[in-house]
Amino acid sequence: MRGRLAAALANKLALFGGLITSLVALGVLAGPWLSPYSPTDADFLALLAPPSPAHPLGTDSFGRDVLTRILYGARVSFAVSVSGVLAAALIGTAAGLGAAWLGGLWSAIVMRVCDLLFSFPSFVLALFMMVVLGYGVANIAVAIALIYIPIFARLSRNMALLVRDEPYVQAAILIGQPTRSILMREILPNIAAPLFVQIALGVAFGIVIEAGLSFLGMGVQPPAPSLGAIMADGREYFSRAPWVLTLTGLAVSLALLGLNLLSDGIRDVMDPKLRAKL
Amino acid sequence: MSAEGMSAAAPLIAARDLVLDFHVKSAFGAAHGLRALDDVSLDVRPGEIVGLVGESGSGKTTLGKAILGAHRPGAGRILYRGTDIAALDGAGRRPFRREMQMVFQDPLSSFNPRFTIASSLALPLRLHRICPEDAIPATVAALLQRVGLRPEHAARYPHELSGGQLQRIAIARAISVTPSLIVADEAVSKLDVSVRAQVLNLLNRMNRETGVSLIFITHDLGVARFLCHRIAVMYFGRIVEIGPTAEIFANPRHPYTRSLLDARHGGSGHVATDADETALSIVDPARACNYAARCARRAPECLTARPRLDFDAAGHAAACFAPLPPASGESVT
Amino acid sequence: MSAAAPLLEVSNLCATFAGAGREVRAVRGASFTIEVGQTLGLIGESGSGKTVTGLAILRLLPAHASVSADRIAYRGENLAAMSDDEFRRLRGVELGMIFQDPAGSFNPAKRIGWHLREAIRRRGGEVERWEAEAGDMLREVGIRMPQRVLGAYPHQLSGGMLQRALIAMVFLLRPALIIADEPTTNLDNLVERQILALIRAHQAKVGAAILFVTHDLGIAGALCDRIAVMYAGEIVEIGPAAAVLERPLHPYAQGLLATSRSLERADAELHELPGEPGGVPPEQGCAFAPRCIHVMAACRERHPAMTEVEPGHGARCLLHER
Amino acid sequence: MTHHLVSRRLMMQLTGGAAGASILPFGGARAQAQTLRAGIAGFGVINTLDPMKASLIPEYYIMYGVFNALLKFNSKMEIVGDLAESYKTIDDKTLELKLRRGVKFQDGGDFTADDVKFSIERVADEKNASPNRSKVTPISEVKIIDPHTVRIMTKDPYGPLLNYLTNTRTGTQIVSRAAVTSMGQEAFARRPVGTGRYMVKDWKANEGVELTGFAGAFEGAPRFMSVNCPLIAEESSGMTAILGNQIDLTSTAPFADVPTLEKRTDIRVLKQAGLNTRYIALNNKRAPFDDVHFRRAVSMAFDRDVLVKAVLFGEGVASPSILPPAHWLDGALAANPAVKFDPAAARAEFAKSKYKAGQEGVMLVWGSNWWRRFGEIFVGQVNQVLGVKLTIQAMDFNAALARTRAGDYDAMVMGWLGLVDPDEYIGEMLGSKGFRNIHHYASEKMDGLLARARTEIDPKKRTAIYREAETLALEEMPVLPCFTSNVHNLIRSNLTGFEQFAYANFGDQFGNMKPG
Amino acid sequence: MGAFASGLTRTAQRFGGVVLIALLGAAAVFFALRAGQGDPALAALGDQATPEAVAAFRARWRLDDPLALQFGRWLAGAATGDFGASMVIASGEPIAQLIASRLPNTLFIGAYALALAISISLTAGVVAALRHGRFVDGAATSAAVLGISMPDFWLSYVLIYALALGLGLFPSYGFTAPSASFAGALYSGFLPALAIAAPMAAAFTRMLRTALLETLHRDHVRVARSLGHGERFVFVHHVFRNALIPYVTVIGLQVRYLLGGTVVVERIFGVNGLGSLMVDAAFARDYPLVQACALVFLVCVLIVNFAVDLVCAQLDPRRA
Repeated sequence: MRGRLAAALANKLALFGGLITSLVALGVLAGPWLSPYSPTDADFLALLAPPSPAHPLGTDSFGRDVLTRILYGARVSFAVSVSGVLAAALIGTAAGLGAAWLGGLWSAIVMRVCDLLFSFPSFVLALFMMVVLGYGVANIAVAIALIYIPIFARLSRNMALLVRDEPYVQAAILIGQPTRSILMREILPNIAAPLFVQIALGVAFGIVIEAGLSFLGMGVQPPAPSLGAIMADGREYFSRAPWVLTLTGLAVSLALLGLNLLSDGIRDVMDPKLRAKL
Repeated sequence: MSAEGMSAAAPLIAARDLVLDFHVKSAFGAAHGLRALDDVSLDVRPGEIVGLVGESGSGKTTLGKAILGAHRPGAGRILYRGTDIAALDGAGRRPFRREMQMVFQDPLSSFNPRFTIASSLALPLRLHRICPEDAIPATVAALLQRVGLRPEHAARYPHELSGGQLQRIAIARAISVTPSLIVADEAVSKLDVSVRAQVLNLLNRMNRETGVSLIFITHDLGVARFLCHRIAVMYFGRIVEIGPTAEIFANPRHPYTRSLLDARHGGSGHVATDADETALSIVDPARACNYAARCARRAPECLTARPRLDFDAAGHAAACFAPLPPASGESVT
Repeated sequence: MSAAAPLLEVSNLCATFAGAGREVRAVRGASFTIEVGQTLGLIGESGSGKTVTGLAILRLLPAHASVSADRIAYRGENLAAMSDDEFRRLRGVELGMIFQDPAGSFNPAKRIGWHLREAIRRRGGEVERWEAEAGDMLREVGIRMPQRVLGAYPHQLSGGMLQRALIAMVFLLRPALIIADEPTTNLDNLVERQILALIRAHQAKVGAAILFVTHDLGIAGALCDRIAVMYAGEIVEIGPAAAVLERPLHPYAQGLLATSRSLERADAELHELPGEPGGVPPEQGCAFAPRCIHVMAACRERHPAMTEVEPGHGARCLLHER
Repeated sequence: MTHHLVSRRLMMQLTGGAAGASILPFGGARAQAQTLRAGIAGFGVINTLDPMKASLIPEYYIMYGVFNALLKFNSKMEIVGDLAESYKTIDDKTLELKLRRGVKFQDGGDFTADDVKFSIERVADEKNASPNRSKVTPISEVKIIDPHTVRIMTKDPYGPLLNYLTNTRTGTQIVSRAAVTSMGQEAFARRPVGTGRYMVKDWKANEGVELTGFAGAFEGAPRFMSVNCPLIAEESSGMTAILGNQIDLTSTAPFADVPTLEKRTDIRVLKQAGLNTRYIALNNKRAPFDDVHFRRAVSMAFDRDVLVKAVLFGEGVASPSILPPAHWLDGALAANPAVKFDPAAARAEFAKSKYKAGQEGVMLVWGSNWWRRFGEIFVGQVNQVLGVKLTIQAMDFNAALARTRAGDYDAMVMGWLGLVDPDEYIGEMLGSKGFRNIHHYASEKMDGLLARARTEIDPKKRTAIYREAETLALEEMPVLPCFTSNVHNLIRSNLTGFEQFAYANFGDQFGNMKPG
Repeated sequence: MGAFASGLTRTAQRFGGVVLIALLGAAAVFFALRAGQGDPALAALGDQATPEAVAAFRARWRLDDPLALQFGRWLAGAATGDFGASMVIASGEPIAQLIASRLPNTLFIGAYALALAISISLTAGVVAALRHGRFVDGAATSAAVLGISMPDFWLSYVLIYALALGLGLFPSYGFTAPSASFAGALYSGFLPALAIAAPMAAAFTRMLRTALLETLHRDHVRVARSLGHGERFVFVHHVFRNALIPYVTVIGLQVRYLLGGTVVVERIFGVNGLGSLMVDAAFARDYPLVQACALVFLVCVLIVNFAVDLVCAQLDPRRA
């Protein structure tokens, strides 16, 4: 009885997460067509205007429509986070699979590098990379990638080591399937689910990293909007225009909520046997 | 087919003096090497079914996998039709891959859960160019029919089929590339009693119809007796007795074989336990009978020398200094 | 508690699992009794409900399972009427269970000795003397160096050793009824025989009754007084072991025995039972009908009742219904 | 295992009830009712506490209280004596100052004329590379007449001299020769010894400074014997801190919040028109700002009132020239069309330049949020009006400044706060050798005017010369003057005694503050 | 005996791994910064930089030596706790001194946050698992998801405006060093610690709940029940004890997020810790200081993870 309730609840939550993520994704993709305003053109007659029918989420300190800024800012934040995490997923998974498959020295090198990257506090690594590479959108993506590479490498290596001993992979080897085909066809699809979970979580955390850096002023540079930059600006004017920080913060939370629930959903539908082993 | 007739043919596979060590963590100390195969030799002739029998950890699966190239032996040769393939891996192995296939214990995990049966069956056909691309669906359907399944099973995913069905498909996959040897590793031990017979009959039929050799790994002597022409009994990395099936059953020589046979009949044997070995002081385990610790017939030389496998005229050999007298009168049920 | 009451009486036991959107009826109306000191074999394939039956009696099924029965009585006392807490007091000391997977049966973070000591404590034994008592029991189950086993963590021991230790743990509680759920399935033949011998010896010594769950006809024949054959959650045949194995009534039991016999005889072709086990049993009619070589039209419509064909030996098959 | 949260009440008991008032960003141990908590908001670092070396306003905020100069401004912004009791002009090139007697340095040493000589000469010493060196280079000699009389002699008449001897951002604050010599310059910069009412007790580079009252100060022992000056990088955090009663006084206030803060009763907002200038620095040597027509076009292409409104939220005035309004001794400069927002004129002027629509350029911004806004709004307007493509690039102030000195920049937001003499503004910014001339602007005509202004003593005549210089600057437009902002302090209402000056003073007032 | 000795060896091995990573980290940090953009001299001087001044600066910091030599010198210094001197922020001040004054604050906030996260998650996770599928479980699970969805800096402002400025319960800015007043540190550090802890607590809660539920269904739990052990006994010895293993492991994995979280939160709350120091250093391009901060942070994570490893080995004999 209880179990059923929990299952239904979990399903509903995952569904809800998918719904929110779709909504956020729609906003991110269709942002430019959803709003009549420009994200960067200032309107000095409407500085820090409270929410109104014309500006549902009010205006910021440049008189720009906050909703429009959020829609465009989310594009930037998502683009940075998604590209960073996808790059990490590609590089990390390739390195991890290589480590699992080749073993030996290669595995030792990959794992030590991962240990190293993994031992930096995540935001410290991001901050450090900003000093090394300079501020800017692309460099944030690099920092996010560096934070996530060890996660993907470790995950894919450990999973691949588990899957490698599965009879169907042994069968593929014995049947003479080439290594690349074994990795791509036999192993990758069967470790994909946790990788997808990690991508969803990574995108969520990447947004936090981007926002944090932009918040400090080391991330996306004005007038380009990003969720962190909008919040940083909103924080300056919080006492006078609390809606900028609050509503943008809520938008960030909504996006993260969606991604987190979605990753839960992916986790739930993934092979429970595999999950038990992890 | 008699054993004598078999011995005349050149072996398909001849394993010679294989040694293979694993590095494992032991119960009470640091890691050490475990000798999984200790100087093992085995011939398999074309069309022959050889049973590898023994307890878990005896090395029977390791031997099967070493022959297939899944483990690389530390020493020794594996001759496939006279070519030593023991040291080959990767590209060097590939030409021999098609010749040797495996059927695993767990039917469900033998198939990639992401692909349909059709897709899993088509892959080896495509890989080894067994048939033209457009003939693949028909070939898959034919394969399924051959193992007693319907063509529509091809569209299913592994988890939608039962263990018996999957094991039959695994056999179909193995024979699809017309190999000369199939290693079946405990291929029926996870199956329900009622379908076990289906799979055993199928293996038997495939052997008869295609002439494929089988190495049949099992801990179940009854199953081995039904299927195998010859049986090799393994104990802790060594073959302790080998011979034609009927001989082994009628005339076990090695005390270990005898206790295995006894166990089938509900006798409990003597209660020997895992911890026994420590009670004995064996100076050099490599130069002692590895069954000595548990052996009721232990003689002093068992602790200092290693018994050899000496074949008699019937092709029957037991590695024992004090073998059981022949034809002890034990009835074979 | 009347003297005449059987040790365990189970009537119309049903167990249902709530799955994702559908219900799985794992046990469908199982009824049997076990007398003091007697061994009942519960035979069936995987998924036939035999393990669930054992767990249901001990109230060990997970929360999403619902169990119902007309009556479950231990020594004449209705177990169904007991609260969870009252029932818990019976577990272990009256109704014990030996599980299939010895490796998973021990807490991996605790030493074997801890488990045995807690078992002694649970029974109310002298905890101060636990080491001596546990050592004696381990010796009894064939472990020659108990001290080493007591100090070991589960992952440091082999399956056979663990199963012995598990059995020792159950024995330490001295239950009157032991539910043994395929206790030897994962073990090698020799060890299997030794373990069965241990169980038998213990039974002879203390007079415990055993509900022995297995898929192996040979073991059931050697060990059991009575045998119940399960198929798709139902007991399809029940009777004295010799009768069931020599004169099986139900076509399923007949098929199993034929297969087993043809293997024993090393026939050129083994006797096969057609079809596949498992699957969802049909809403009406006999669950075995799709695989039955004697199937009749009525089999697909009418659910057969348990019919006693000879004293104490009955089957659930229309062939035997009159 | 489980960690129990301590209840708030217990926490209050533990911290002795003073907890609410004692949370200081550093060194909170000495937090008592006697401690004044004066947050320096909007700045994250202090590099030195040696006046000779100082260049950042937060450094001066502290030094105003640690040191005295020879002169200072009174509340009417008149120059009066500080360490000098009185001063008189002997001739055009000689100033005589009578020094206060009985003044003690914080290390107990006596203040004498020798310290004056030492303090000024070390600023002038080329080896010391003082940012304020140019202020004292016209001085030919500091002559000690007696221990309490000095004469400052200049090569030529030197107009700004009096201003440059005040306790403002001049670097001429008086240090103890004995202390500097015995401690060495580096140690002195960390634990300076002055005559002011506060001594530096502890300084952590980017945390803040702890001051302790100097009982022997000639101005008298301060009421608050202990002052904590945390550095609060964000102006908004400074506001949060004073609202949450974690500090008592701030050096600035966020412009946007001034109206809200003025409505509160627990906080008082002190504000007035500031002595400062905010402008866009242009690289006159590099495209596109090497073209005077383009510079003029840009100047007319943005609305300074919009900047005042959107950057300062009204807390300031648009500035038609480089000098802050407070320096216009004879009334405001006549409105010059070159600094008036006029899109049509801007485009017409643009047409005369060698650049076309789509021209690119990079604007460096730095510092706290409002500087960025400044750049953003400017760029946005100019791009809109001229159809050019200016972009923003943010960086650290030091990095930006390094690029301007290397000539590797197009434009940058810039400004100077707390300067008191026109020479500090226009002379340093537009003189070809001026230390604030990062614009690579060199005009003989301008240099001539500036040199004349420097040697002019008569204030009226000086003003006239600067007027001329400013008109020339509006003609050639080497920089784009933008606005002057108000200066603000926030102070908790239970404190009094802080008198605010237009040049943004701070530490000099701690000694006057008291509860009530 | 033998097990003890081998346990010791393994501890030594693990420690060797820690040292190796620390060395790799030092090299990575050093060379990455030098390979990156910016001349430390120009970045540091800026204001009055004449070529002579730059040359003097380079000579003072020995920036013209071969890179490998500079690295060796730095590493040898770092090993003895001497990180050289800050170039920009506090020119000439030994970095070790700066770090020594800042690190305790960061470690305090970090440990405080960890303690908060652990106490919250232990309570919530256990309650949720015990009341699996009931309202409390749903509430705890939902709160956990919401908690993960609150980035720390955003939560910081919510806490400042709600608890500090709104209700006046806690200070809105500033931090009393634990060395000055431990109680004051607990009080003034509460909001920053909570801002860091909340997302952590959420993640820990979810982990613990999952681990508990998974452990609840393990065979040995059922075996323990079959022996008639009481529910409390079963939960404490069979479920909780074993669920602690993945729980502690996850804590080890999250430490890097936790310490990373101090950077932004310290800045918002005006905590003078290592995080805010590093931000200042980053803004000012004070290379030696950035370098040292990054390395110290790295070593902190390594040490915590080493400790977690040892705890895990204690909890899980299979890993010993």
